[in-house]
Amino acid sequence: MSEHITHVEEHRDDEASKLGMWLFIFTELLLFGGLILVYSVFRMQYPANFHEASLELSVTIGAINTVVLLISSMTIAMAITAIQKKNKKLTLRLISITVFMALVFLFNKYFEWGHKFEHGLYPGSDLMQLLERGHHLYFSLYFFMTGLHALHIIVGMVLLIICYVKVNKGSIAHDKFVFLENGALYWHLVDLIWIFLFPLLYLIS
Amino acid sequence: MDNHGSHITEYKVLVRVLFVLLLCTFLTISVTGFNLGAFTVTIALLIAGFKSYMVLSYFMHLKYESLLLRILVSMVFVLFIIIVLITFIDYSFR
Amino acid sequence: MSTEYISFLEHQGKYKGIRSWIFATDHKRIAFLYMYAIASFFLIGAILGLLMRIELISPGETIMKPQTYNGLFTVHGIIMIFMVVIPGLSAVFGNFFLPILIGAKDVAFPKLNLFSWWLFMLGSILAVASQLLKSGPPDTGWTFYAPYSTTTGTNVITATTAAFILGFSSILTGLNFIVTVHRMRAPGMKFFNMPLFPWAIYATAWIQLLATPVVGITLIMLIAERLFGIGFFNPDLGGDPVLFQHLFWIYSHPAVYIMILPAMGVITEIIPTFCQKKVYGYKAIAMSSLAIAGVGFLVWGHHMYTSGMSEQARWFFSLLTFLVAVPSAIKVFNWISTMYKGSIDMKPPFLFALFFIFLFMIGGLTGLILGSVATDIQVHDTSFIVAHFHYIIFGGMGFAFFAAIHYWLPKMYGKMYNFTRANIAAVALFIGFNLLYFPQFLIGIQGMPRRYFDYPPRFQWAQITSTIGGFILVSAVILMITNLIIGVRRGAKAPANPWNGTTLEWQIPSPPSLENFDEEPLVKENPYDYK
Amino acid sequence: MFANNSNFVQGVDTAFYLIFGVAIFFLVMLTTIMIVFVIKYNKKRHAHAVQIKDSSTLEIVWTTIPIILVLVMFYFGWEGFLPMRRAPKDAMQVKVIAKMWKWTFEYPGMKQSDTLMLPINRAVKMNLFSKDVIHGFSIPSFRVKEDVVPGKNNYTWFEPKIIGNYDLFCSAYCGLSHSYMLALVKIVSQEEFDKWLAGLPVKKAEDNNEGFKILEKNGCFSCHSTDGRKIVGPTFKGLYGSKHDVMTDGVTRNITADSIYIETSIMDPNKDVVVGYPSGVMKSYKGLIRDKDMPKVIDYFKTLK
Ligand code: HEA
Ligand code: HEA
Ligand code: HEC
Ligand code: CUA
Ligand SMILES: [Cu+2]
Repeated sequence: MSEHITHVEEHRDDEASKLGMWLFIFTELLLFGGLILVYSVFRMQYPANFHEASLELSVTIGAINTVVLLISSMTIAMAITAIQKKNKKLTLRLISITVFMALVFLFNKYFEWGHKFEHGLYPGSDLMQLLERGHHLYFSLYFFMTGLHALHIIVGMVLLIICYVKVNKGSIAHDKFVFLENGALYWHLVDLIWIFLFPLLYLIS
Repeated sequence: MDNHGSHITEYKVLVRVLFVLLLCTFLTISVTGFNLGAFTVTIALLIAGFKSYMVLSYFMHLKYESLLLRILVSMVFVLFIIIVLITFIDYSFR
Repeated sequence: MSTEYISFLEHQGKYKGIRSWIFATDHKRIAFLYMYAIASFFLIGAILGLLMRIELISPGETIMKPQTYNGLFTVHGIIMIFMVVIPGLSAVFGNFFLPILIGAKDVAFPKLNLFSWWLFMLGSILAVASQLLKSGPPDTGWTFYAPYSTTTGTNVITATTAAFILGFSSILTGLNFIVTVHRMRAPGMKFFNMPLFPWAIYATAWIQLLATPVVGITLIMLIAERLFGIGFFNPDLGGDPVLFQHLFWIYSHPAVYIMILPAMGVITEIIPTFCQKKVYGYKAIAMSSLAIAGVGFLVWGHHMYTSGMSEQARWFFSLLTFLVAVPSAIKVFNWISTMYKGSIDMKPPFLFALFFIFLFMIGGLTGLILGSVATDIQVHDTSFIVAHFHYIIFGGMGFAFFAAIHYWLPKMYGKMYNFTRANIAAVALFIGFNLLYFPQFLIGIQGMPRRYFDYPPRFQWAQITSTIGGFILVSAVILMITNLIIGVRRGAKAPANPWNGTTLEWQIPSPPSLENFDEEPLVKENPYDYK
Repeated sequence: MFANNSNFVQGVDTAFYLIFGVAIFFLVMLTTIMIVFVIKYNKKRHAHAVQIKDSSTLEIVWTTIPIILVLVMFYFGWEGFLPMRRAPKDAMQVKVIAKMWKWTFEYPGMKQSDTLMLPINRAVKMNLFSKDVIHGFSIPSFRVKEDVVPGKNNYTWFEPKIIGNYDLFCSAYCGLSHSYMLALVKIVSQEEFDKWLAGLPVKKAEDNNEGFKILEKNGCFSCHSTDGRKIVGPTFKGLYGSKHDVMTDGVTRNITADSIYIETSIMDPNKDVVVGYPSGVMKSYKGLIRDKDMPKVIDYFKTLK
């Protein structure tokens, strides 16, 4: 009788998995959407403060991270092309580059945050309480948004590492690569969000 | 709809898209360098919108997906924009 | 692959005993898991509600202290909203019947389905724990309004984390159902050949998917506010408490349609069956579900008319609130027209459906009072609101749940229950219900505020009536449940199609086999094809 | 149904009557139809259902009529509301100060009262301020209600029309004693009002003690008195240096209220819970009262003999 159960579970529908992933991406977009809504309300109320506070951030680091993410997005998209073309070795290499890029991103973020922490600027710190209202909100938003984003980077990285293992094992191959596709979709989502966070947080004039 | 006939995006297309995206990033940074008043945000967001369009269509293969999915994705963005606009009916007239 | 028929209840899988349930990926077993869990939470929530009623029987302290009362209505609200009515119909009957009604073997992602249930349990346990942990039950109201929720010393973090996890579970259920509807329909079944319950579940799933993340992030912000003082909602730090209300209702208004749409779907299944008649206005009903889901996203501000929103916003929200009532009206008209020239069989499910329509009309029509700004100013935050939503949630979704269980129990368990007792319970429920909540409308207009531990003596007559109604209601619920349990234990065997229905679930044996359909189901042009 | 207690009653009640009218009409009509159908087309009398075709005309009719009706209802609801946002320029200004769980009304000339005394037939604008959380300013008889949101200057106004006493409720949930946050509204003649206002003492000058200001800002005095009264928490009077029983992790012990104990009581109030008081009611003020302010607070406690 147990073949019944396995039958139900083995039902494979790549389009369904992909649709599922897209729906999940929708929820992620709206999750960040809520934050961006909060951001826009406060930015409207404290435009000058937001501008001043944003000067504290280094546009260079932000720009480097943007470039890093864009490149990683391309490499993971290429990984799919590679797997479709049955080029396993290239696929593996492209995934590793992507993961490496993610690490670079996190590394940068670590320094950026660390720098702020050194100056006593972190959520809940005494310095934060002393700031002007708009500055306080700006930095709260900054930590909250980039923190949540970094969390997504980490999740995406884990997903990609799983992809790597699966490709290596051969359970992702040219005729069954929907898992990789979904991992890549997730990774693009992370990129997509950063595309908005970067101008919103770093480039305020 | 089935996967075997699915579209393969060529490497060079992806490279070109990346190039456009990098260009846009550079553009945003330089635009915000000038002070164009309220327009700066608008322009920065427009560029960001274009960038996300590129990522969605090419990197995320949306261009080659079913019409349904494309409609759904745009629906989500439209919904979000509407929600923001409605919230601002409150905040802009306070 | 026609094997001999074994019902999913008897089917032997990988595991034995309790593990064959809690690790089951079969949508029907998961539906049962949800049902038992939700029923228990409903019991807990109802007892809390009853305790409140006893407290309110006389002014001043009757059986508890104010702090206890404040904790009670908060936890009552959280349990009832997040753990009972939001998952309620879609996780129980949606899980069980959505795949069957569209001719599928299971939902699209069976393991994810099980995972959602586990998340649901985790969230629920946290929610119950928040009641018991050291600092005392949360006392913010189920709306968690800042800044009170950011400053009170009670277990708010536990409760909001619970709500967050429950929300995540709800998202995954919605995701699963959307994919199921898109990808798993039986060959030949187009969107407009689906029965209307799947339509309702489909519309609901979209709300679950798109609205819930917003409350998720809001609750995280609230937690961060308490832990780090990020200041988004704290006016001392430049934040804005009204912004919290916006974010909260951006989710929670659509959420009320998560509760009612599946209920409407159930009623739309029951009425044609017991009238032996094609449903009137199939397309109108299907489309009005989508319309309610869509427009429902744009009206959240009607909960905030007194919060000091801009005039323009109040204007806009009031207008849209009125418009969103129209699709509901269309549904009511269609249901009643379906009865016209039918051949009506007054079985318990149909009786419940009739009560549903009546109570839903009262709840919905009083919603119009709330939608209009002038009158809402008068009744906002009074027991009028309490009456409105109990009518529409308990009278609507609750009665639809009862209707659904009486309708589908023969299919789910393969057993019949006693009709006379079920009818008596239904009538007693109806009487108790109206006694309990109708007086709240009257004192609400006169200004009796809600969330009041104590009240001026001039409102006491209504409170006493309510409490009496509450006790009638409890007795009726107990009678109803006992009857159902007796039916399941000792009832007669149910035939495959006890009500002579036409939708797909009635074409397979009761209870269904593991894979629902042993041969490809026969899909009809119109699912309600009575001769 | 209602007496004309304020200038808004008519507009609001018109909307009430209209919407209730429509609602009752539909409720009665649809319920009757339903019952008639159930009886007339019962299986016993009507053994075979007649399948009828959908009619688009009917669908359009019963979509259009409700749309028109809801627009009419919307219009009346809006017309009843709009005047509430149009406070006359010459209205008397009263500042309403809400804090957990007490209303204070400040009249021109820094005069404060716990009762909202107002002259008849004169427009008053209520400027709503909250010191802590959201409260709700609600006088049902006058059809006015507006939330008192901290950090946001909400207002409402009205013109009382009938002399008498009315209830003022706090309508927005605000914690423990939400249901006790009531005030009396007294509408009197202009002469009586003038006399009363003249006799109202001017608000006493703010206590200049630094510690007092900190506690005032944090709203401690809504639960703690300085005159020996027991409100929600124990009084501050004579607290410093006193000995009393507290529960620590379920164990009763006798302590002396020194500066360390007081600091713990403020930063971690549920650690030592005074016997006879509920735990979990007072929240921690960690991060709200800064460490460097603590000595000032303690100094202030020392003054409360
Ligand atoms: C299942 C849940 C549910 C549903 C379906 C609804 C449906 C509606 N609700 Fe309700 N509502 C709640 C649950 C629900 N509500 C809850 C829980 C709260 C309180 C939250 C809190 O503060 O704790 C609330 C509060 C609430 C408020 C805020 C009140 C306040 O706090 O001041 C408002 C204001 O507009 C409102 C309006 C409406 C309207 C217009 C509808 C409409 O969708 C109703 C449509 C139905 C009909 C109109 C009836 C059927 C039609 C006919 C019989 C035909 C005739 C009709 C016409 C001519 C139009 N609701
Ligand atoms: C689905 C939603 C739901 C349901 C069903 C109920 C059910 C009940 N509710 Fe309420 N209620 C809410 C949702 C709900 N409630 C919400 C959201 C609030 C607002 C909270 C807030 O302000 O934050 C509220 C607030 C609220 C208040 C207002 C508190 C205040 O503002 O001061 C009151 C007061 O009487 C009340 C009473 C009751 C009672 C007596 C019942 C029930 O007791 C009805 C009777 C039913 C029974 C007694 C069933 C008994 C069941 C069994 C014996 C076995 C069950 C087992 C199985 C099903 C298997 N509820
Ligand atoms: C919501 C009501 C509330 C507020 C506001 C509140 N307290 Fe309390 N407080 C209590 C209660 C109840 C107790 C007794 C239970 C306990 O010890 O936790 C208490 C106990 C105390 C004690 C110990 C008293 C004793 O007799 O040992 C101190 C000191 C104290 N509070 C200081 C403060 C200060 C300072 C503030 C403001 C910054 C404040 N409280 C605000 C309710 C409150
Ligand atoms: Cu103040 Cu409720
Ligand atoms: Cu609503």
